[in-house]
Amino acid sequence: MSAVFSEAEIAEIRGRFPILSRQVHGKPLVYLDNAASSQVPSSVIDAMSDFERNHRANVHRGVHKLSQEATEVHEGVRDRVASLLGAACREEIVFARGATEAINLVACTWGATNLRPDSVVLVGELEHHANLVPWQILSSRIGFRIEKIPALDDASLDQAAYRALLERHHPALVAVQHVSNAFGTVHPVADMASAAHAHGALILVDGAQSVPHRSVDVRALDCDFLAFSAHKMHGPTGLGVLWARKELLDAMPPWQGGGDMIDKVSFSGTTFHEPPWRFEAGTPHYVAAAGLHAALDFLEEIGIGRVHAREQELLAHAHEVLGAIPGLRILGTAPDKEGVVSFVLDGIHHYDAGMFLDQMGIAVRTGHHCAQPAMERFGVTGTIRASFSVFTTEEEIDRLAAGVVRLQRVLA
Amino acid sequence: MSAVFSEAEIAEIRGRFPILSRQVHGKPLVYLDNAASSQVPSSVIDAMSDFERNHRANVHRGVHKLSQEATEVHEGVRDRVASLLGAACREEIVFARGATEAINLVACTWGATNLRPDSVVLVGELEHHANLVPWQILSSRIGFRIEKIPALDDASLDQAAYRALLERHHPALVAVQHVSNAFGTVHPVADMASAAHAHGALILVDGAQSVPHRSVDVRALDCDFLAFSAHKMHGPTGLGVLWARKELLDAMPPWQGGGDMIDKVSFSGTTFHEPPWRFEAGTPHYVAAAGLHAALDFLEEIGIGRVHAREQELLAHAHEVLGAIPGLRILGTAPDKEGVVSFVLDGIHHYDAGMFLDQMGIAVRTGHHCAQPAMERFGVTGTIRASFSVFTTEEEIDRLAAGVVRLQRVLA
Amino acid sequence: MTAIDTISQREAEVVEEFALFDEWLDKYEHIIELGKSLSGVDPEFRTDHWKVKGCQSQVWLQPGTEGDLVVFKADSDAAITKGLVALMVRVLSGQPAEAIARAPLGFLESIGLREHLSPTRANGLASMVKQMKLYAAAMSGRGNEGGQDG
Amino acid sequence: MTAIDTISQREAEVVEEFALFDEWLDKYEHIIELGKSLSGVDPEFRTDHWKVKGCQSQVWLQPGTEGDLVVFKADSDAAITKGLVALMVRVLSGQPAEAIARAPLGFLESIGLREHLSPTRANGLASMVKQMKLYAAAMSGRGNEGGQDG
Ligand SMILES: Cc1ncc(COP(=O)(O)O)c(C=O)c1O
Ligand SMILES: Cc1ncc(COP(=O)(O)O)c(C=O)c1O
Repeated sequence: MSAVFSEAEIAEIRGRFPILSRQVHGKPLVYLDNAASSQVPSSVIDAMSDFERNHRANVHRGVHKLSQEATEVHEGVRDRVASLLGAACREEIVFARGATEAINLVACTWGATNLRPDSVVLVGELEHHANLVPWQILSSRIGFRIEKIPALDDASLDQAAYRALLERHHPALVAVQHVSNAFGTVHPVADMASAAHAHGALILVDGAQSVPHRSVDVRALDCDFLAFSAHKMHGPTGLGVLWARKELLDAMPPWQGGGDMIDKVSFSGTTFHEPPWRFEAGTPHYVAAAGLHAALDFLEEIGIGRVHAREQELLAHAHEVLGAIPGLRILGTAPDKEGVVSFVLDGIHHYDAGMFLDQMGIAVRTGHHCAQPAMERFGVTGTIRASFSVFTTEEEIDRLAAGVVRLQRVLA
Repeated sequence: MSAVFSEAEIAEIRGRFPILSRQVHGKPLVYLDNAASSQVPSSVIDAMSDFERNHRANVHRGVHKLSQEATEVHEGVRDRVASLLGAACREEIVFARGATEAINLVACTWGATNLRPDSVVLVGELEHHANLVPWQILSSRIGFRIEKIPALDDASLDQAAYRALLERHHPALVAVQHVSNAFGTVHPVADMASAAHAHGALILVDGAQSVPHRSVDVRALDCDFLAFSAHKMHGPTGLGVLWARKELLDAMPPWQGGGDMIDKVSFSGTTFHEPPWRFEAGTPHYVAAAGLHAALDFLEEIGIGRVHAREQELLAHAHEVLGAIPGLRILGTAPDKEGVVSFVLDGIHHYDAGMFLDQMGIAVRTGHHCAQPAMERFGVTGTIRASFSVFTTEEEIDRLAAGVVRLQRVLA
Repeated sequence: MTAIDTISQREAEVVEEFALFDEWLDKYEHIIELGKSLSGVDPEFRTDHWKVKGCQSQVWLQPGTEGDLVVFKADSDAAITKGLVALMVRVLSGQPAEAIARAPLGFLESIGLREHLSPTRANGLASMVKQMKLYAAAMSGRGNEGGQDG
Repeated sequence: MTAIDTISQREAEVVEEFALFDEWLDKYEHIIELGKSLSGVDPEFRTDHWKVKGCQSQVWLQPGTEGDLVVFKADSDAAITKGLVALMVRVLSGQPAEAIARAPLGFLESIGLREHLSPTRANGLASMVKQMKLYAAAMSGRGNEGGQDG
């Protein structure tokens, strides 16, 4: 059925994910909430357990063997992330708690030093709250203006309006998602980046929903900042990445203070370490490094290109079967999408739908998906969202469709 | 030998920690770096693996079963931490990346709104950088003064000087550690808190080295803020706790923006969630919650009182055998200490000592222990630090002592 | 003075009623039916101020008194939530304030809906019950002063 | 023009010398001995400016030239680090800039000290080697202009 994988390959991939053998309410789990948190293959779980069992120790400056080993795992994954993203050097990779913290870091360092009361920041209308609220909080301190890049009816961003906003405001920064978590739209961030640069703006790309699903090269995008979370790419929770151009990081003041981010500390004055460590205060979540190594192994072995291609097949199938259901309306119909289908049902609250699907063993996300302005744009309080993974099957999507039809009978 | 545990009990406890069967450079590991990161019993590793295998899903607002289960684990551990600390309610517990982030949170929220250019913050001379640098960074923005609470020669804090500082400066805040990570000193924080309050100051207690080793009750201490890290108490990395009095949290503005910390978001204005969620932006490290549950089970089963009593035995033994070595000087000789022994060797660099001990399979920490002002106070660039756990044995301490004597022969 | 039918009598009634259903689908259909019979809140209560926090679906709660008794009206935009809300109103409305404040509400457990009372549940039933008990406590504190705008 | 003894010849010499030791203790004792023979840096180079970053022990590095060759002096406050530093100086000092910049330095692997070259190592030997190569590259860029203050 798939042109990317054989049945046997799909079965083999599914076999790596222990959670897929779970039953929920007596039915086999259909996990379609991958955009919220992806699942982990055994190799990732085992890598972290093995690390805890054999190598656990606090990293950096420890002379003893365990600390050396842990440091090598931790700093080693920085190299791998750097090459995954096509970064110029490993020092461009800053670890944070997640995409959210990564974006807050940019706001509180680059933003706090470069934005002025008369600055303008352009923010996409579909952004996850993680890429809007940090700018609002900073704006309440500094006083700059936030202008919205409006979305069109297909949940793409209005590129003409974007260019007009650049012309009119000469913004200092454009903060935009690569892929919409609410609707799946892939935005043309490379084009948006060159337009931003042509108008003297920097561009921050929220890659939380792109890096796990397609090859993302920061040089090809030519962006300035990129953020994402490991837990959405078959990796550990509590770990995220900020990539930023070296020149920018070098000029950014520290944010959080503590261990590891300093050079010399005294009561009379403190100097700070080089990037990226300047931005990594405190004991890092070093066990996660072992997990991220294994997650990257998994993605490399499967191939991110094949992950993407497979998810495109699933997306097409989902649009077909869900799109055929009367009373179901898909939000997000732009041509370029990742594996996310968001929909509403006539006369049925998304919460009720989610509850019913759950009883059928089908895990979807319902509600505003941390993108309330995007919901408002489409005049809804929330949607029902199915989001796919490389292990998702057409049968699972069919079960979702059948579940929707069944719940419509009861609820509509 | 121990009055707290039988030999069999000690063996049984050690058997729970897989890493203790590791060999390092062909010798059985002697892990004496517990203050940097503690080790984890199998139950903690298994709890997290099991969670990943069976319950992993993003928490909060998810309608489906996995998300419900994950949320119950995650929010459930908040209840347990609240009762561990004697908090007034679960809403007083804020999760952060670690003690470091917890302290930075206080600086960037309470500090940023309550400190003025003419304010004074008292900071202990022995603080970990995590409890000094955040105040320095904030001070560079606001301009308040940081005054040092000086340490005495036994690495206790000068209580007379502290009271004089309170009198003279009427500080807004006292930031002080409960237990020194560099020297093990237990500071009289309950007394210091009542003195602080009598002078109108709030007090933040860095509990990173106390909560894992003794019973800490925030009401008994009568402090205002308390921070600690899970990875130092047999728990997961990447998770820390801020406890703060409800009234304080209620009045604190948000810090990081993103998912989960909001009430309503729109481009025209955003309102925020109640504490503690207001301070927990982004997907939390929810897998860690499963690990922290298991770590608390472990500590409850052994009993924190017995952990403390056992570590006191080890401390006494270490002072005895190390104190008897010519050319070895213990720094930190206050009567009330936790299980930490820091020392310097005449004519021998701590780095060389650490390297030699590592070759003998003995893991100690060497260097400044993220407490450079404390090192400066004692005129050293660093020390050799052995820190104990409930699983440490007298034999291991004897191996350390023998190793020191041996390395002195080569290096002195 | 006690109500003719106590909270626990009402709970027992609900438990008996739900005993008919083996299947989750039947149970939820029944819950949804119950919701349809809910009278809803008066228009001036359908505002943010009277909304219960922490629900993915919206819930409005209108407290009031009738003589010595506390009465509730409620509404929700989601069918299942509305049914659950109707159940709570049916059991608690028209009872003395002290009884409401003290009610253990074990019936949700008996009919297999205990999970809905979890504070982590996205429907926020737990928040609603807490809110109902707070209103009841406030009313009992005020004795017989009555008044609709608690 | 090539040096009489090349870097790889010097490396081979070191490897041969260390082949004598089976025991880590003997090896480290030898390293410490080597450190004792290090002449140290001139007083004006024993400052923060000439310190190599990223070491738990302190390392000072003094670059210079003699004719076409790059020469190094170095020092450390820790005995093992000083020995390692002495090894590096012995192999690299007095060699042409291009040769230093290109040297693969495989000998540390052969004598079982490769781990010390890891950038995560607290002694910062990796930083020192990087610094030596940077100086060499800078000197070769300047051709024969010479000068002590790199
Ligand atoms: C006394 C003290 N405070 C704060 C910290 C910082 O903890 P973390 O690095 O886990 O954030 C430590 C850890 O070394 C510590 O010992
Ligand atoms: C587009 C987008 N941005 C940012 C985030 C925030 O990621 P995290 O919650 O892992 O910090 C998410 C996660 O939901 C997302 O989908």
